[in-house]
Formats: sequence, structure tokens, C-alpha cells
Amino acid sequence: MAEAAAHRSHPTPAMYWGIALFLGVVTAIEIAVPSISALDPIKVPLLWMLAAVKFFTVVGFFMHLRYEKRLYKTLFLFGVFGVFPLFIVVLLSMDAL
Amino acid sequence: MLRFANFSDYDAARQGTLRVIATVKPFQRNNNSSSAPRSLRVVALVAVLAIGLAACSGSGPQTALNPEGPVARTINDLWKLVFVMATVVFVIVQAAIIYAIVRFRARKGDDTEPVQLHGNTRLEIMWTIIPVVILAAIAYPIVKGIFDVRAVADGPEALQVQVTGHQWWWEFEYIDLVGEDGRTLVTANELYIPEDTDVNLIMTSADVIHSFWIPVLAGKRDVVPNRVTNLRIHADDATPADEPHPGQCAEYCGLAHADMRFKVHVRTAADFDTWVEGQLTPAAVPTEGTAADGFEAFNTCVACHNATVAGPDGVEDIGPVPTIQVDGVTFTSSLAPNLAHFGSRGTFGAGTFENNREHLAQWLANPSNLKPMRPELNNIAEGRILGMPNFNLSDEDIDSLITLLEGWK
Amino acid sequence: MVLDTSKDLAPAEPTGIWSWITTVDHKRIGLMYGFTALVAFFVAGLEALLIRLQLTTANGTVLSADAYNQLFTMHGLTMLLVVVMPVGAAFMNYFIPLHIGARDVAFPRANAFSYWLFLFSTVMLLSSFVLGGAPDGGWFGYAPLSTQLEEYVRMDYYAIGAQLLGIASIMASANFIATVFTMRAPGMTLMRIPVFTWMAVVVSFLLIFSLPIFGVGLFQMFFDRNFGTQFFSGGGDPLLWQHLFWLFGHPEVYVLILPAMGIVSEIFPVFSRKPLFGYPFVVFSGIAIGFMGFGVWAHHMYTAGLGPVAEAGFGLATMMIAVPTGVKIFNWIGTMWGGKVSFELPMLFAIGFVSLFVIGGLSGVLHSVVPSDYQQHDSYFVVAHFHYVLFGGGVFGYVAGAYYWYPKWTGRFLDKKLGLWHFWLMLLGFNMTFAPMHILGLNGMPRRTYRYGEDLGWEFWNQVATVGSFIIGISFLLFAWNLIRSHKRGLPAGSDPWDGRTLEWSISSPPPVHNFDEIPVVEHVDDFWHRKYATDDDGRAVRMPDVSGGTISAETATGDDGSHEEEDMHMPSPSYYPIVAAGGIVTMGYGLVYVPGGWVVVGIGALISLWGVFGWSLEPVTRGGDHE
Amino acid sequence: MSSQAAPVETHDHHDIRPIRKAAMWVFLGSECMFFGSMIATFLLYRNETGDGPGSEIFNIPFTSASSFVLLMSSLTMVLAHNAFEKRDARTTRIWLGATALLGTIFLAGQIFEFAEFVHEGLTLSTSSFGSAFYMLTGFHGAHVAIGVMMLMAMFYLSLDGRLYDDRGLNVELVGLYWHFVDIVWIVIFTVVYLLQV
Ligand code: HEA
Ligand code: HEA
Ligand code: HEC
Ligand code: CUA
Ligand SMILES: [Cu+2]
Repeated sequence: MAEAAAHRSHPTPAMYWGIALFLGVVTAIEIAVPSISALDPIKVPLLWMLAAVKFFTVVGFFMHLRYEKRLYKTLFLFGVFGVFPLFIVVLLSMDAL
Repeated sequence: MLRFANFSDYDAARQGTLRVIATVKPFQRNNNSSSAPRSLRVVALVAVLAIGLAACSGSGPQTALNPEGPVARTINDLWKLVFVMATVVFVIVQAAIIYAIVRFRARKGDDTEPVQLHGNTRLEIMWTIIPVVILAAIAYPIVKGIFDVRAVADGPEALQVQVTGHQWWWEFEYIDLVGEDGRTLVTANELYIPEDTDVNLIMTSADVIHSFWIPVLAGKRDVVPNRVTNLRIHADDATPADEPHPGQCAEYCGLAHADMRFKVHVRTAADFDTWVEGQLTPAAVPTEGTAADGFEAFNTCVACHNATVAGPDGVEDIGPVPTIQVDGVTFTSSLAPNLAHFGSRGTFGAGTFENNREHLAQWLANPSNLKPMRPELNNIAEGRILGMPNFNLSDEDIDSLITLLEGWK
Repeated sequence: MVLDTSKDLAPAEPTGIWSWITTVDHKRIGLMYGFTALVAFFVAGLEALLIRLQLTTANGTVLSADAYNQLFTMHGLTMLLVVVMPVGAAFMNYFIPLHIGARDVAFPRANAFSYWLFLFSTVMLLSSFVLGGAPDGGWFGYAPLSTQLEEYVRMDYYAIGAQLLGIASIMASANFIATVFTMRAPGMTLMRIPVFTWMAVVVSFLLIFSLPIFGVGLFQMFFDRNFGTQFFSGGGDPLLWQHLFWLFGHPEVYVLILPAMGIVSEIFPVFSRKPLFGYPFVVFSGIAIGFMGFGVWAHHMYTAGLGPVAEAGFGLATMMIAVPTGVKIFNWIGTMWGGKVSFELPMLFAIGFVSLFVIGGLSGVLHSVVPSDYQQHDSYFVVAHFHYVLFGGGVFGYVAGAYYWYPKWTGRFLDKKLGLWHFWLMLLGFNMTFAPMHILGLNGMPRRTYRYGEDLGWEFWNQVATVGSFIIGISFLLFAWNLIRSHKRGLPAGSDPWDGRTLEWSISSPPPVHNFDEIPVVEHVDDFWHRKYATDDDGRAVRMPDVSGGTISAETATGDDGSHEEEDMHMPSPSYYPIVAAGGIVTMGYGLVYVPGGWVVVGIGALISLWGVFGWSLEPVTRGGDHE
Repeated sequence: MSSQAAPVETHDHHDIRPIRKAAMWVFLGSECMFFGSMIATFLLYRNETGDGPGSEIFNIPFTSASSFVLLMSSLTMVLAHNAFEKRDARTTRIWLGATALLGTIFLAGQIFEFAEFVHEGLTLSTSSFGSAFYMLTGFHGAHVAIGVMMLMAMFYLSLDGRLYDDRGLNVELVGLYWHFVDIVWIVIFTVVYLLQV
């Protein structure tokens, strides 16, 4: 069964702790970024990037999307990647970016 | 081979017991019994054609098809181009439909089956690409048209007019036309512009979204609270005094949206100057006769209406002149139309009623009877005005007020 | 009258009003959607007739401005959200499982819940007429007009009513998506799904992704009205509402038309006796329309003050939708080409659809030409455009579907003579009503105006339009009569009256509760057709030798009496919790309209819905646990 | 789309979990649009503070701490799911409880934060900024609250061994929802807090 196949490479609890540690570290970096003035010029893209890393780590491992059927990925990623262009255009057209 | 379903079949089907049901070729059966209302078909088709033909002609004073200035003309030229394109597509597609249903209709007695064609990739790619090509061909004129029409008339010779939309009337302030007393020219519902001159309208709204539209001169542009929008208009020729171009609020703005109209008078340069001079002259304060009584009664009105008058104490505004700031631009945003030169207007109630004694009497007797409004929700302190209230004026007051207002040319 | 069919459904099925209230059968739910939508169509149509009466003469006095504004708002809102969308849902409910060879939708009780929530929200919206006034801000409720008059509850009804309808729709769409992607019969690959069901999938995606945006806008409107927030007034920007609304509103118009396009894609092959020309193209163009539909929302805002660059971009993107739409049109014509076209009623309406939709589509392209739209926007030209696509397209398509599938619902044909009168009167009346609006719009008549001056020269065409609208009215009275009458007295149709191509025609009419005695194994697009016909060397269809007197139907194989007691035949048991939960939520809605006084009602509603939800989740379900 | 290759499933009383999971993923996709709209609204109004206070009243250390709490609740949630898959009811229960607890702590932090801000003069109606801020974080908080309720229901069901995975509400689905609420907060924390200071 597809389900069983997916479970083969499933992470173990130890790995979950590791991922959580990673997430914690990234969060610490995030919090530090605004206070490092040297990073000011790239602050905005950097923070977005770090958020994206956390986002997809949780989605991929905790939500197992990495291991899931293509169908689920498609359904969800439509939403995730759909929302960006739409609202970037909205904000651009309202001179808010 | 052909078997008609009958009632027992149907019953059986309902019981769920009938597992095999005859196929009926219904078009053959029904063609025999069909009694199509033939004359009705003819009527329907002829009517469609007739209306289609009539669609091609512009008529009436508010038409977009007979432009009276370059902005509207640019739009109209583009429209004609695209309309022709659309008509060609229309004719081709409808012809194909009609051909298909005539040529390939099932004929009586022909029992053969058609070839089971599943498609033709080359053909399908072709009719994907052809529309792309047609659309690409009109893309350039469209984009050019957008930039042409939206060019802001900010040259030095352009007339600058600030427009404030109100529920449900228009206020115009000519910011470059300043009287001796330092006041700008403010008027309502009737816009005067010189012929063959670019006019830059700088617009905002005091309450909800409106849209400023004079079809013969230009397309519409919305008038949005908290935002400044621009519209360029330009009229070729002066209009006769009693035939101004009609305009209309085109964005639904509540109760009296339909009656939020206005007029655009186009004047020769000289006539325009005369008009400006008249408007910049303060109204006289009458000292005797009915008009003086009217001025007395006018005390009620100045809670909302302003008029710049030259009285014994010199030139003064007798009503409120509030302003609003939007994006760094200051707009006069009165509570009600400025009445200092009311007598010079051809219409009132936002371009809806002819300005004559009879109509005015009706207006003053009960404004909401003439034009739907919600004065019961007014809050003068907060500047929220939704119409003119009924003051239960006496007949004499009405009469004297009319005399006063009609005298203020 | 559709409700009465209870007795005619398969005998095993329980009858009586209670069985309808607790039903979780997708077919019954579909019929209820259809019936509700039909009633709503008559209500909204009546509103339209009043509008037309008022506009017959210059300075008309039939209605007050206040009444007029409520009527056109409710007419638009009802037609779109309560008539056409649910009619689509009706067909989807009934035919998605039949088309993919399933016994029901994925979540039967959630499906029932969607229907009840839809029904109650509809009742709520309509009740506003007598409870303080109906919404009067136009169907797109532009802020800040819609947030302006807190004194009236009218736009609160709009904010809450539309929100609840949206929730119902999101649930239904998630249900359909789950159904199609996980419950297809063996062999039913995605590229073998009937086009109607494909379009249903596209529509469901559109709704899933667009309704939440509308929902946020509606919350903001509601908060602005009741809690003093400043989303659209104060420091807020009114254009935010327009963006949020049209991000939903434009995909919504394709939500309204795609199911109709799906229906005619089913009808053309059957009545041309040829397969759909270019099935993959038709499917992919539908998907393309769905995608592109998300990228063009600002074409409703050309005059609102976007920059010229944005306008140009949106203008060109909008025009491009003509391409995939054209593909569909040409493929339909291609389907007829070389076929044997028979003018049965469904086919007449389908041909009407194509012909009229092209007119509406082309006027849409004329709108997309930005400078032209500066003139056309908010004029009757727009009104003409969207009635051509919505009525000429949508309504013609759905009516075609009704004539096509009525035999499946009831086992009987709709009367052909009445149907012909319906068709020709509707065609005549429709064009008389809406073609003149092109002329009126180009001649400057603004929409949403309750009166106009006699000096503007608009009277004649308005009169033509009014006469036309009554002709439409009469045609629909005939239709209603036909629906009622044929239900008992129509010609019996049998299971496969049109010599159909798709699976629903392989089962009896009306279908048994469990749809398929045995889940079919699918090998082709138009699988049922391929069981009946082979092709000869020229590619002509040849009827296969009759197996047993008539056609081969899926049931032939089993040949038993339908009393299947295998385990997998258990159907989900009826449940009244969906209606309870929906009732509770709408009670909350009523309370919200009247906050702060209404908080008590909100509380009561919350308790009722909690009861519904808990009962729902604890209730045992027959089929090995329900999926909710 | 290589649809031919799409797996074909029959539904007849086989595993119905995929159906529910598909619906859950669709729902989450839909929620992206919901939160996306509110985030966009916030970005639009991030400077529209009117006369009221703006982002300077944010207490980043405090919010960082509560963000961390929510982040870690994703860990406990996934551990609960893991135990559940191994049919280890006791461990499942412990981690479910922990998740609910962390969620509650987050909510308490949010309530405290809101009270603080109101005290500083930022309310729903002070400015467009305030409206957008409270709407976004408030709707997120409501999602967390619903999640906590579902977790508690799971916890309760686990007490007498009624946690079956074919039930409408099962640990896996609640987990998906819970992680989703967490990732939304990851974005909110960045956009609303970190980017504004
Ligand atoms: C079923 C609903 C539906 C459909 C399918 C459409 C389809 C289209 N619509 Fe329409 N539209 C509405 C419903 C719909 N619309 C509604 C309700 C409004 C008004 C809302 C309101 O203000 O209240 C509106 C308003 C509206 C506007 C805003 C007008 C304004 O307010 O100023 C615009 C502007 O671009 C527009 C464009 C289009 C286009 C380009 C299409 C295209 O999809 C059409 C494509 C089809 C064809 C073009 C015909 C077939 C194609 C061919 C035969 C190929 C060859 C063609 C070419 C090469 C051109 N529509
Ligand atoms: C699917 C959508 C749909 C449909 C089918 C219709 C159908 C009709 N519409 Fe619709 N209309 C809209 C969607 C639709 N409309 C929308 C979205 C708006 C914009 C609203 C807004 O601006 O906010 C609008 C606006 C609108 C206006 C513009 C109002 C204005 O801007 O001021 C007008 C004006 O004539 C109009 C007329 C009609 C008519 C005559 C019909 C007819 O086709 C109706 C026919 C139906 C019947 C007649 C009912 C059936 C029969 C009976 C009830 C029996 C009784 C009959 C007799 C005795 C004769 N509509
Ligand atoms: C509460 C405010 C208010 C007061 C007081 C008021 N009006 Fe008005 N008046 C209005 C408003 C608002 C309008 C614009 C109505 C419209 O056209 O929508 C108006 C319009 C008018 C017009 C038509 C102007 C035009 O050009 O269209 C006249 C004339 C007029 N008022 C006269 C009077 C007189 C005379 C009085 C005193 C008896 C008076 N008003 C008192 C609010 C007021
Ligand atoms: Cu102002 Cu309409
Ligand atoms: Cu659109």
C-alpha cells in the first residue's frame, strides 16, 4: 500500500527532537537579526527566508508532507504559492510595497 | 430492434427490478411528434437581427458614441476598432454554428452512424493560436490608448478644477481662479469650462465612492474617499446655453445615486471669462422687498449652505466653508451646495431639476419629495450630511427665498 | 415538485418528510439544491420584473428609490449566490458520484450540512426584506457605502448572509474535491472523467481558494460596521475591499459558468452521436480558465484609480481568457461537425448557450479594452454583458442540463411541445430584454439608477426590454408547469433515453440508493458508449450485437435483483445532526446581525451548533465509520 | 499533469483515511488564502497608525518566548502522533496533554499581550493599524483555541481508549491542523513583529 511505503522513511522521535532543535536555533537567529545593524540592508529578505525555512521544515517533517502523496502536496501548495503573487500584486497596485 | 419504452418498463424501473431497458433513439421518435412553433422561431430570429443592427448607432445627449472632444474620441476610435474585430469573430462563429446544425442535422431515414472522430490536434492548436494573434494585434493600440487617455493635463495652460463628490451632489473649486477678496471660485453641480482647453480635474470624495462621467467628453473616473484621482477632459466646441453636456455619477453611491447628475457648459474663452467674473463677484445682500425677507429666512440655511456676499460689513462667507486634506491636497468640502450664484444655474438638485420657481417651490416645501435623501441621519457637527431636511417653511418664506435665490445670478 | 419525488425513488428508500430532513444521499441533496435554487430563481426573477416595470418609462414611479436599490441588490445577490451557484451544486451533487462510479460523496453528512446551511442562509437573506430592510449596497457591496449606514441592519445581513453561504460552499467544494480525487471507480483515470465532473473539480478549487478572501473582506466590513474598526474608512483604503471582493468575484463568475460549460460538453456529443471533439483540450482549457480567472480581478476596477501600468497588465491578461474559452467554443462546434445533430430539447438549449455566450464573451472582451471600459463601466453595457454570459450562458446551460437529466431523475421525459415553446419564448424574450441594454449602455445609461430623464432618449429600448422580460417570465412559467406535469405524466424514458455515453445512463432511472450494484470497471472516456458500440474500419460507430434485447447496461452483468447484502453496500445512515448544526450557525448569524443586542441569540445559536457538532461526531455510522 | 499515472483508489470500505486527509489538506490550502488576506491587510496598514501607537509598543522578547512555546507544541504534537501510530496510548495521551498545555500558554500570553496593548492605547478602533493587527492575531488566536479544544477532546477520548484512527476526528488530522496553526504563526511573527521593529 502507498501508505506503508510512505511510512518506511518516516522520521523517528529522535529526529523530531533534532528538527525542533533546528527550529529553535533558526528562531534564535531570527530574533537576533533585527538587532544586528550590519544586517539592516538585507534584513527584510533574510527574515522572510528564515521564516520560509521554518515554515517548510514544519510542513515537510512534522506534517509529513515530504512523505505524502503528490495529491496532498498539490492541494496544499496551491494555497501556499497561490497566495503570494495575488497579494503582492494587490499591495503593489495600492502602492504599499 | 427499436423498441419503445412503455409504462410497464417505467414501473419496473421504479421497482428497480428491470435490469435491461431498451434503448430508444428519441430524436427519431420525437421528430415525428414535434410541433414546433415555427412562426415563433422566425419572430425570435428577426428580432435578434433587428436589435443587432440598431446597436450600431449612437443617439441621445449622453451617448459615448458621438464624442465632442479628443479624449472621448480616442476612446471611440479604439472602440470602433475592437468592435469591428469582435463583429468579425461573432459573424464567423455564428456562421460556423449555423452551418454545422444545418449541414450535419440528423436526417429522417438516415440510420448510419457518424465517424467517431476524437479530435484533431493540429486544428485545435490552430484555433488556440489564431485568437492569440488577433488579441496580440490589438494589444498595442490598447496600451497606447490607456496612456493617452490617462495623461494628466498638468501643463501651464490647463485649467485646474478640484472636484469633491458628495452624497448626492458635486462641488467644483477652480483653484487658479481667485477673486479680489482672495477666495477661489466655488460652485456646485454645473461645471463651466472654456472650449478647446485641457481641463485637469483633481478629485476626491467627502463620503463614499462616486464616479465622474461625461460620456461625450471622456470616460469615467472614480471619486474615492482618502484618495486623489485625476481626469482630463477637453471639449471641442462651446455648447448652446440651454444644451450643456449631461454628466452622471456612475458609481452606485446610495439612495439618490440616480439623481446625482451634473452639467458641463462649454464656453468660448471670452464667454468663460465673463462667467468667471460673475461668479467671483460676491452676491449682493438685498436690503428691501421680498428678497430681503428671503435673506432673513436664509438664516436657517447657512447652517449648511455657504454664500459669499458683499454686505454692509464687507465681503463675508455667511455659511461654513469646511475643507478636507487628502494626500496633501486641500479640498473645499462643503456641507451643501454653495448658493451665492444659484440664479445663474440652469438646474438644481445635482443636475436633476430645471431651475425654475415652480420646482424650487416644491424643493423648499419638502426636498425629499423631489429627490430621495436621508436628512434624518444628518449630523452637522460631524460633517455627515445625507440630504436637505424639510424645514416646514411657510409659503411666504418659500416665496421670498425663491426670489432671493433666483436673484443671485 | 421535485421534493415530491421522494416516493418515486427506489423502493428501498425511506419516504416522508423526515427522511428528507435526515437524508445524506447525494442524489436527494442534489434535488433539494435544485428545488431551492428554482424557487429562488422565481423570487429573484420577480424582483427583476419589478425593476423592469420601474424602468419602463422615464421617471418611473412604480418603486421608490429605496425599494429599487434593495431590489437590484437582492436580485443580483440571489441570482448569483442562491440560484446559479446552488444549481451548479445540484448537478454536481447528483452527478459527480454517478460520473466517477461512486456510491456517494466523500462526506455524506458534511454534504447534508452544506445544503442546510445554504438553505437557512438563503432564508435569512430573504427574511431581511421584512426585518429591517434588505441589503441595498449593490451585490458587490462597495465600501465605504456598505459600512456607512450602521443605523440600518441591511448590510449586516449581507455581511453575515454571504459569509454563511461561503462557508457552506467551501465545505461542499472540499467534499467534491475529496470525492473526485479519492473515490473514482477502478480504471477511472483523471483523463477519463466526464467533462462535467472535470469542470466541477475546477469550480471547487476556485471556490476553495477564493471564498476565504471574500470571507476576510466580509469580516472586515462587519467589524467596520459594528466594532468601529478602520479597514475601509478612517485611515483605511476603500480600494482594499474592491481587491478582496474581486479576488473572489471574478473567479466566482467562472464558478457560475464552468459547470454549465461542463453540461453542454456532455450534451453535444450525445446529440451529435460523436465523441467530444478534443476532450483533453476541453479539459485543459477549463483548467486554464480557472487559473487565469485568478489573475484578472482588477478589470472590475479600471476606473477606480489604479496606475496605467496595472490597468494595461490586467487588460491584456483579461483578453487572454478569450483564448481558452474560444477553444471550448470551437471544440463544441467541432463536435457537431460531421455528426448527426438531432434537435432534442437539451441540444436546442445547448446550441442557444454557445451562440449567446459568444455574444456575452465578446462584449467581455470589449470591456477588457481598458479605455473603452472607461465609458462602459457601470453602464448598461456591463449589465448586457453579464446577462449574456450568466443568462445566455449559465441559465441556458443549466436548463439544457435539466432537460437532459430530468429523465434520469424521474424516469420520464419533459414534454417536448411545452419545451419547444419554452425554448423559443426564452430565446426571444432574452434577446429582447438584454440586447437593447448594449445600446442603452453605449448611449450613456448608467446602471443602478432607479430613474432617468426623458430627455436622454432611453425610453424606447427600455420598453422593449421590459416586454422581453415578461416574455422570459412566461417561458419560465411553462417550464415550471412542464416540470410538475411531466413528473407524473411525462413519457417514460427508461434508463438510457438519449443513448448516452457516460456511466449515469447505465443505471436505472431514477437510480437506486446505492447507485451501482457493482462498481463499474472503466476502460475509456465515455465508457458506457464503448460498451454499446464498436467502430468499424472507417471509424463509424457500430452497435454491438444486443446482449439481451436492448442495450448492455452495467446491471446486465450482475443480473440479480438488487438485494445486495455484501458489506460494502451499507449506505451511511440518515442523521439529523447536520440540520441541527446548520440551524445553530444560522441562529448565531441572526444574532450577529443585531449585535450588541443580539449577543444572547449568538450564545443560543452556539449552544445549538455545539449540540449538532457533538452529536455528529459521536454518532455511530453504518459504513465502517463515516468520514467526517 | 500526468493523470494517467494517478493512483486509482476504490473506496469500498477500504482505508478511508486518505479521503479525510485529502479534505484536510484542501482545507488548509484554503486557510492559506484566509490568513494571506489578513496578512496583506496588515502589510497595507502597517504604517496607518493615525494618532494611536504603532509597532513601537511591541514587546519582542515576550512575543519571542510565546512564539517559541507554540513552535515547541508542534514537536509535542508530532510526538503524540508518532506514539499514536505505534498504538502507544499512554505516551500519546501525555504528548496530547503537553500540546494542549503549550497551546494554552500561548493563548494566555496573547491575552496578556492584548491587555497590555489596550492599556497602551491600541484598540481595534484606534487606527487601521490596530484593526489589522487585532484581526490577524485574533483570528489566529481563535484557531489556536479551537485546536486546544480538539486536543482536549482527543485527550478525553484517549482516557477510555476510544482514539481510533478511522474516527472523524483523529490524532493525525488534529495534528495537521495544529501544525498549520503553528506555521501561520511563524509567518505572523515575522511579518507583524520582526519586520516592524
Ligand atoms: C458567467 C459569468 C461571466 C463570464 C463567463 C464572463 C466572462 C468574461 N468577462 Fe465578465 N462579468 C461578469 C460575468 C462574467 N463574465 C459579471 C457578473 C460582471 C459584472 C459584475 C458587476 O459589475 O456587477 C462582469 C464584468 C466584466 C468586466 C468589468 C466591466 C466593468 O464593470 O467595467 C470585464 C472587463 O474586462 C469583463 C470581461 C470578461 C471577459 C474578457 C470574459 C471572458 O471570459 C469571455 C471569453 C469568451 C469569449 C471571448 C467568446 C468566445 C471566444 C471565441 C469565439 C474566440 C475568439 C475570440 C476572440 C479572438 C476575441 N467582465
Ligand atoms: C444569473 C444571474 C442573473 C439572471 C438570471 C438575471 C435575470 C434577469 N435580470 Fe439581472 N442582474 C444580475 C444577475 C442576473 N439577472 C446581477 C448580478 C445584477 C447586478 C446587480 C447589482 O447591480 O448589484 C443584475 C442586474 C439587473 C438589472 C440592472 C439593475 C440596475 O442596474 O439598476 C436589470 C434591469 O433590467 C436586470 C434584469 C433582469 C431580468 C429582466 C432578468 C430575467 O431574465 C429574469 C427572468 C425570470 C423571471 C421573470 C422569473 C420567472 C417567472 C416568474 C416569477 C413568474 C411570473 C412571471 C410573469 C407573470 C410574466 N438585472
Ligand atoms: C442640513 C443642511 C441643509 C440646510 C440647513 C439647508 N440645505 Fe439646502 N441643501 C442641502 C443639501 C445637502 C443639498 C444638496 C441636495 C442634493 O442635491 O443632493 C441642498 C440643496 C439645496 C438647493 C439646490 C442646490 C443645487 O445647486 O443643487 C437649494 C436651492 C437649497 N438647498 C436651498 C436651501 C434653502 C433655501 C435652505 C434654507 C431654508 C436650505 N437649503 C437649508 C442641505 C441643507
Ligand atoms: Cu454618487 Cu453615484
Ligand atoms: Cu470579472
